[in-house]
Amino acid sequence: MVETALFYAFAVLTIAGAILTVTLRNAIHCAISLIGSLAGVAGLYLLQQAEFLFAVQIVLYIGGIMVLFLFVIMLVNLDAAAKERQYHRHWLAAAVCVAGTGALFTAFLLRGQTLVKPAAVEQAEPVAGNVETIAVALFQQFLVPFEVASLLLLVAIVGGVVMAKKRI
Amino acid sequence: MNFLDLIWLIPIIPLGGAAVMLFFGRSLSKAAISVISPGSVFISFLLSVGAVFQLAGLHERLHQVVLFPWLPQLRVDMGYLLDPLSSVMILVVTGIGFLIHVYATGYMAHEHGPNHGGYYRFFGYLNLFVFFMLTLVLANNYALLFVGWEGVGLCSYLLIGFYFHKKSAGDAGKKAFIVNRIGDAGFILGMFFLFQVTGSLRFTEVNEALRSARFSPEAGVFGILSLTALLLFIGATGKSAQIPLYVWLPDAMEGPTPVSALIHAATMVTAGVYMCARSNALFALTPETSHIVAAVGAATAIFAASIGLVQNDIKRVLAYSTVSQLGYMFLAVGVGAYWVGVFHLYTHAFFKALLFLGAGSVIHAMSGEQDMRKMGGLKDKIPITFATMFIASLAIAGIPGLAGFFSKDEILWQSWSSPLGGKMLWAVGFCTAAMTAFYMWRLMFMTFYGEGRMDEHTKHHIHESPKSMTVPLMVLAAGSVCAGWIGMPKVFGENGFMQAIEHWLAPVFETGKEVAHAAAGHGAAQHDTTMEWVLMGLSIGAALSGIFLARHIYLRMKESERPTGGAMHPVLYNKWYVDELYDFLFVNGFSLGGGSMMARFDQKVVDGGVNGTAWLTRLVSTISIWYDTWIVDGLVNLSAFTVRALSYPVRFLQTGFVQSYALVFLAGVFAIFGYYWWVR
Amino acid sequence: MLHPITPEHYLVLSAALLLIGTVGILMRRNAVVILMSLELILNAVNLNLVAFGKQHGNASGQIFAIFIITVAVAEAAVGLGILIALFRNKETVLVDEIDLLKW
Amino acid sequence: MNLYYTSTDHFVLLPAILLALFGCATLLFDFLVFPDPRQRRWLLICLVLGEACAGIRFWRQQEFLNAYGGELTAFNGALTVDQFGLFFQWIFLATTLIVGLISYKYLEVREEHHGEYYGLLMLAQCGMFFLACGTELVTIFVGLETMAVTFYILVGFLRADKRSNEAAMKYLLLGGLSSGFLAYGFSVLYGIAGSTKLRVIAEAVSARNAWDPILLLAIATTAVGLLFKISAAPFHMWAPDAYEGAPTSITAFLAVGSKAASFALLMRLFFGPLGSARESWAPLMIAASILSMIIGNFAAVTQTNTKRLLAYSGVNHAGYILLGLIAGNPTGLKGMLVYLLIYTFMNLGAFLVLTVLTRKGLAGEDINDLNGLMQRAPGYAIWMLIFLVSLAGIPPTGGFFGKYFIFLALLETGHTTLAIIAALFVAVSVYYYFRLIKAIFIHKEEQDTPPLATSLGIRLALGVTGVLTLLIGVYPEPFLRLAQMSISR
Amino acid sequence: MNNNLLSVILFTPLAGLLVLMFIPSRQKTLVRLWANISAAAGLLVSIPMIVQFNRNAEGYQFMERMDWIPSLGVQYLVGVDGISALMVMLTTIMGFLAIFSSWDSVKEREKEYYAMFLLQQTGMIGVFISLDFLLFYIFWEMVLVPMMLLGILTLYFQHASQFGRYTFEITELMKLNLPLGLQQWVFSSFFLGFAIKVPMFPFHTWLPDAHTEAPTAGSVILAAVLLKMGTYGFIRFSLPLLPSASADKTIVTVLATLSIIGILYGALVSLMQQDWKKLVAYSSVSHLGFCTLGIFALNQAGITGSVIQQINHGISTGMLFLVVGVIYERRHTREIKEYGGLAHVMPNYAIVFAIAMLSSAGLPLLNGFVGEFTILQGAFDANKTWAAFSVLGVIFGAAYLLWLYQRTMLGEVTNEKNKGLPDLNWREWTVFVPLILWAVSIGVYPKPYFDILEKPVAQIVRRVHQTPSAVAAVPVNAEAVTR
Repeated sequence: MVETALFYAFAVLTIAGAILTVTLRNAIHCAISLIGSLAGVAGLYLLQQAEFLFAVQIVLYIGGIMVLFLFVIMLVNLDAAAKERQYHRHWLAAAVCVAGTGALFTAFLLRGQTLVKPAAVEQAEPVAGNVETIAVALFQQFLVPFEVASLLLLVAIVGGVVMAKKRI
Repeated sequence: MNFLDLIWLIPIIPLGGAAVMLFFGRSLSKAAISVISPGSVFISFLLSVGAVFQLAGLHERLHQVVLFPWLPQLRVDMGYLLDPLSSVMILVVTGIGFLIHVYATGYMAHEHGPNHGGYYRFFGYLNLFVFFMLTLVLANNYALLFVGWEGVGLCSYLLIGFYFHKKSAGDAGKKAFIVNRIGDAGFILGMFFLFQVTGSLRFTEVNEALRSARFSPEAGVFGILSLTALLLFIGATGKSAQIPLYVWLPDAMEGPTPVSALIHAATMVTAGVYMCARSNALFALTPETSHIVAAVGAATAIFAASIGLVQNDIKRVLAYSTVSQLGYMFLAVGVGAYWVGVFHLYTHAFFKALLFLGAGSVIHAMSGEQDMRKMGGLKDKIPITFATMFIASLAIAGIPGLAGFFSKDEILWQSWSSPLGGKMLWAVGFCTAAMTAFYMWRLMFMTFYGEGRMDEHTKHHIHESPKSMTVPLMVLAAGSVCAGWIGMPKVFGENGFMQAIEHWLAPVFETGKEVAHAAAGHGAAQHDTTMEWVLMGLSIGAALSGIFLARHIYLRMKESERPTGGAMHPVLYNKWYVDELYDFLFVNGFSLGGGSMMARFDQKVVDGGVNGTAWLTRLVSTISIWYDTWIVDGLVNLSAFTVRALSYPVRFLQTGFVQSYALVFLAGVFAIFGYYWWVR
Repeated sequence: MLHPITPEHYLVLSAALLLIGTVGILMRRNAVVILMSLELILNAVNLNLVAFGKQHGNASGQIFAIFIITVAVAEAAVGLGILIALFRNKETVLVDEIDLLKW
Repeated sequence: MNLYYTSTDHFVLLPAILLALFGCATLLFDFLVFPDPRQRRWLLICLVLGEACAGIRFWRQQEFLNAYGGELTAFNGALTVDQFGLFFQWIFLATTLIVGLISYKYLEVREEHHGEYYGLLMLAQCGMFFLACGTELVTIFVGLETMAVTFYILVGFLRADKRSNEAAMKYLLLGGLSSGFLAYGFSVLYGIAGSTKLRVIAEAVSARNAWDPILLLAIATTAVGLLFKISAAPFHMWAPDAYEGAPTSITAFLAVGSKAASFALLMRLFFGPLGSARESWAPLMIAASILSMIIGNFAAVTQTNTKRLLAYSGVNHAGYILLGLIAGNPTGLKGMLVYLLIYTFMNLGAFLVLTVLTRKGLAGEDINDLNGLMQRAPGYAIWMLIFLVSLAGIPPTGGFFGKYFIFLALLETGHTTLAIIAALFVAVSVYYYFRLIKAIFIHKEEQDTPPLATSLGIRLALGVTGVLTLLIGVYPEPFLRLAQMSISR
Repeated sequence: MNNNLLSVILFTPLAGLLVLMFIPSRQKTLVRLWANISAAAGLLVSIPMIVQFNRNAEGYQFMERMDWIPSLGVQYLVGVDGISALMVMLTTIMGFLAIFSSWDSVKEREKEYYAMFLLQQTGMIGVFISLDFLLFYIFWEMVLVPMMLLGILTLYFQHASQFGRYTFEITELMKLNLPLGLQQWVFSSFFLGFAIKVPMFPFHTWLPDAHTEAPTAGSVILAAVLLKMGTYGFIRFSLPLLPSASADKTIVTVLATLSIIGILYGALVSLMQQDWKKLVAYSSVSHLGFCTLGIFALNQAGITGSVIQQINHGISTGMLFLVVGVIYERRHTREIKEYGGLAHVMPNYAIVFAIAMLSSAGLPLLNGFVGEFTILQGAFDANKTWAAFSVLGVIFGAAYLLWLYQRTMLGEVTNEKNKGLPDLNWREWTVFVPLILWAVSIGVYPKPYFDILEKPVAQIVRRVHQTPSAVAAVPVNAEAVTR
């Protein structure tokens, strides 16, 4: 029961945050709404016993990425942009298209009952010792992507520097 | 020396002469040219004479020499055939050809300019012509005949356009070639039909086949044989200047006079007659076509004669006269009297060549003037020319004893009496005879009698032509007198000499005769001696009255008193407005109907100056151009346009706004889900 | 209303998040907000992964999610870098004013 | 489960390690060892050395596979080295090397020559390595993103150029969107199978109906992500803009390397795990292929920018290569490989000539900039002719055999209509390639322009691409055998 | 030598090209000289082929066989029969003359020019001798219609499904017994390729443009040889491989009609041209209409005539283009109205032009007549209406050429610039004389050509007229297969 209630709470937080993110005029407000949304997602991780992921979400996303965003927002002067029209001219077409796609998308999801065997819900054991499990998987089974991810981050760093610095 | 086996040399030697002239002529002296060129023809003449004598000694008067196979698909060889018909032709071609060559050495001697104004070129062409003409008459099959046929057309083109700096000369040459080509198209098709019907194009085999029982005469029906014969005849009308393809011949007078004499009087234009005589078996089998031939011949004869009545250009008179005489020959062929046609061809060669050469001599004396209205009184100044022309005029007018009389009279008689003939044909021929006498003597009186109407300068220069010109005239005059004696009417008595030509040619027309008999189903034409005498008398009367009428009008009457011919005069003078009719039909009618855009093209076409016969050409080419501009290019442009048009939607999408791209992206996603949802 | 939460709930929520992110990308003119919308999309994927992972009872889902977060970080960093470079040259962050390249 | 780093793991991963090491080394050397701009050629040499080392290791792998056959699986199935993967590794290797060679002069001219460039090239290749050899979703995705992020940077590498910025921005935003969809697809695939290993997924997928909604969801989102990467319509919109804005050498890399890598992944997924659901995705591919041919061809016709034109032609080629996937038989697979191989060389060659045209103060990207090339540099003109003719698919150049197999496969599998459509579009494509040829050979140069920006490296690269383009056309046997070998498991 | 005679012929120009590559482009004379030598060598090595050709044998001769792309079943398989032997000779002779004639006229970038020329020479010989369909297609280089490829592949598969072996070998493919519908589709796919190449109406629009762009030698070789690839394709591939479709009434009617339209249309449009070279180009359309008409008469006369006419067209149109080239070199304009009265200034030139023109117009005793006449005979046998219409083409042919001749050669010299133009020089003579001799020799004694063509054409005709069930493989002459 509590779980259900919490789910809806986090879900509402997530969705509301997301909607505000794409609708608010001021970019800083958007960022703050995004933080709310991400926090909602983090809560949902927690609900599913993904504690490690919860931590990553909070630390990395909310702590890292959002700071990056805020920095950029400060760096590039967005005041002018805030006074402008906020939506692209074809917003109506886009909305229709998105709504259509979304409807179909959801319909497919709900039709895909075969995916979720009712029994599976009960059988699903909470992943014991979440952090250990994650660690073992990450450094054994997912060693290669882990290493590659380091390359990815290296590239991102280099890229960020190359792009943002005035003179290399 | 076996001349018979050397007949292939007869055409080759003038070809050699032509090659020498055309390729090395520039470095040769005039004298050398004057020897080589006529000399080569003379050698041919000697060879011909030898061959003909040997031929006479053969039992079956036919000799073939096959050099090598030529067009295997049509089973056609480079093969030559000498028989009585071709023997007459080669003698005429080489004999008269030689005389005209000699004459030309004098006539063309005054050509100036670089390389003697193309003196060598002239003789080169002339020799080339002789080669092709001999190929034509010596060929043993239709295809090789066609080689000569086309070749003489080419030489005619080249020689008509000899003075190529004159635009009119070039135009005339082109007109001649193209009109001839139209006839040739008929001839080609005719040949294919013939090949299909008889399986061969060799004369002997064709005759053999036609004689066989496979073919029945097509009297009263117009069958495949008739079509074949008609197509061949269309070829003949082109070459021999018959209605409706005669228009080129008068224009062809742009060429030098010896050319007119040789090609457009004596030899080439008679090729059609020769060909029809050659195909006598075919024509004999197809009375329907023969009727057409006779009708066309008669119509041409009187039509051209009527035009000749009023022309003022001396050569034009002779040109129309030629057309008219050719009409006679076809009349003879059409009524089935093939030998008479050939006979007239042969006599006509003498007197018409003589007339042209005489006219040339006159023009020569007049420093190039051709308008008879500016002549007169030349009788004493150029006596030899006058005398010889006098004889020729008598001959063509049909005064008894001279060559023309015998052949023309025989034609008239045959057209009266032949089973294929008729009174109407005779009547037309009769009128023509009178008109012939009239216009010829009009020419004589205007040219040689009365007072000189030329200007002083010209008058001062009038002189008799050199020997090289007068001697051929005299030889031809002798011919004009005597040539007819070998073909006297039977009523004059029958013996081997008096009807020599008929007997000589008889084997050739044997086949035609046979099948004609089979066709008519009864004996030869009735031979009413009295009637023949009467008709002969009538025609002599007509000739004489024609002469005297001319004398009355053109010698006795003052210029102002002369009858103008009333309404008819302009009609005749303008040649029945045929050229204008062609122009009207082909040029004006077309442009009026065509609207403004068409008219613009038409302007180009008219400027182009292709003459009347190119009507169809113009129409279709205008359409073609139009098609090319609007449809074909249009299609190309259209496809380019389509490609471009199709690229606009792409441009519409690729607006440069990243969110538009995202929208397209999402639309793609939507389409995929939509497909999965609705289509499946 | 209080029936148990099944993976479908997560899936639908994820789909909603995905759509909202897409809406952001499609409609917002401000590039920074668009980049934020990208984060939303990736979060939607993560929700999916975690839900599936829980259902299958293995850690792969969560691990995948971690890598997705990494990717999101990298994309955001590079994206913001490019944004700064762009802003330096064009003085705008409104994407529909960026249309030098078209057709 | 194997807990140790085994020798097989090492053998398999070593080329990638070398590439990454040399990449990082280049980044370091850039400011530690060779800070002087004039020493940058050492960085290029570093790249060449790295490629050489990686090449030796690939060759070892190749020898091993040739000798023992089969495949090498490492890291518990995360990586698999097989003939198919190696085929692509060779393509990536050649591409990176050639791009490196042609970049040097170009970057000098554009005054954006930085050592990071070469490092990034190698890191991108490293990402491609995992794309072609990865057999596990996470590895694949991270590899893909490594490549993609590198490309975002490289596309925007001309930082002072607004168009480069813009291209990078657009590419990033759209790329992010497509990555999101791809990741979503992967997540659903994971949901279906409960594992990220392709082998397991293959079993799970084949156990399901091809029209299972959740499978359709996975297929659709995955396909969208991949079609975007190979720039097939209607997900191609980024390509013209990114190609135009990017540095020309990077355009070449993008057009060849990125596309080949994405195709490698596409083939791995759609011939592999998703192969059993062919009937449900084939219509998508057919539609995408036809649309690509339509849009690619017709849009290319009106282009005046050569790079843009080649971008659309790339869309068109993607459509052709997809036809092989649609045919789906071994011939089709072989056709795709042959096509990609040839496409690599001819397209690199064409872009190479474009980089040469870029000179100080002259972008060299307009069709008119090709005018009179024949007079100025007949060598380049004739090679360009060969590349264009090859792109158009006319024998005796390599491009012909690419199309040849595609047509063959389509006819074999009874897709006659598609074959006819494709053949007709070849005719259209000839139109715009010949526009370029016309400019080169017929049009006259307008005024005096600075000399071409050539260098030894460029000439070398030109020789390699040109000769291979011709060779594959004239004597394709060894290459066909290579492709044949690559598809035989 | 004998065993790989055809390869020698094929690769001699290529070898010349390779050497040419190493001659620096500054050595212009050397470049020219070498190109001439290579072309001459190409001509020389092709002579033994025609001398040793056994005209009594059926099937292909001098065959060579080698695996080329074994995995596709593609072979290097070359061989000639009468038709191709003549075409090869046409190529080598015209190629040599064209190169020779460029000595003075090409003055810039000689090396590239000659290199391309030699390369093209190889390609063209390849087209004519290759017996492997894919090989043929590859030599077909410039054909932009991949539709053909689809047709070829269809045959390839059909063969595989009927005989279980993948091959492109023509003699093998001939064994196929295809249903009419399939044949029709393959035929259409070939048709596009060949018809554009010929070019048949309405695909002819590229030709005049191409000619006006090309230099003289290019035009010569384009007219003389390249265009023949299309007609050759019809004879070599469409007819024997797809006999039922080729004999199909609709197809034949359509093609013959297009040919006739081409004949008349080309002639009429020529009539209106203001550009000398364009006029000649359009006349090509007309002549090639004859060639295709002959082919689709589908009888011995028609096809033989067509091949002979192809050679004739090569000679006479080649000459006409050379004639244009001569004057273009002197005056640098092709506007007809710029000229007039040239016969005064350049009498020899006028004679040469006259011969070229007459040969093109089909004057008897010159080459054009033999071909046209035989084609007309074939057309007549097939359908009298066709013959009637195409005979009109003969008339028009005379018209436009004579008019051209009149406008350029005859009349007074109206344009000052034309006064004092030099007449033909020895090099030009050297180009024209062999052509003229060739033209005359064909016109006077065409029998060797008919002989050499008799067997192969008969074979094709037999095949086309056989009922589909009786279609049998055409045997390859065992002796002629050297490997």
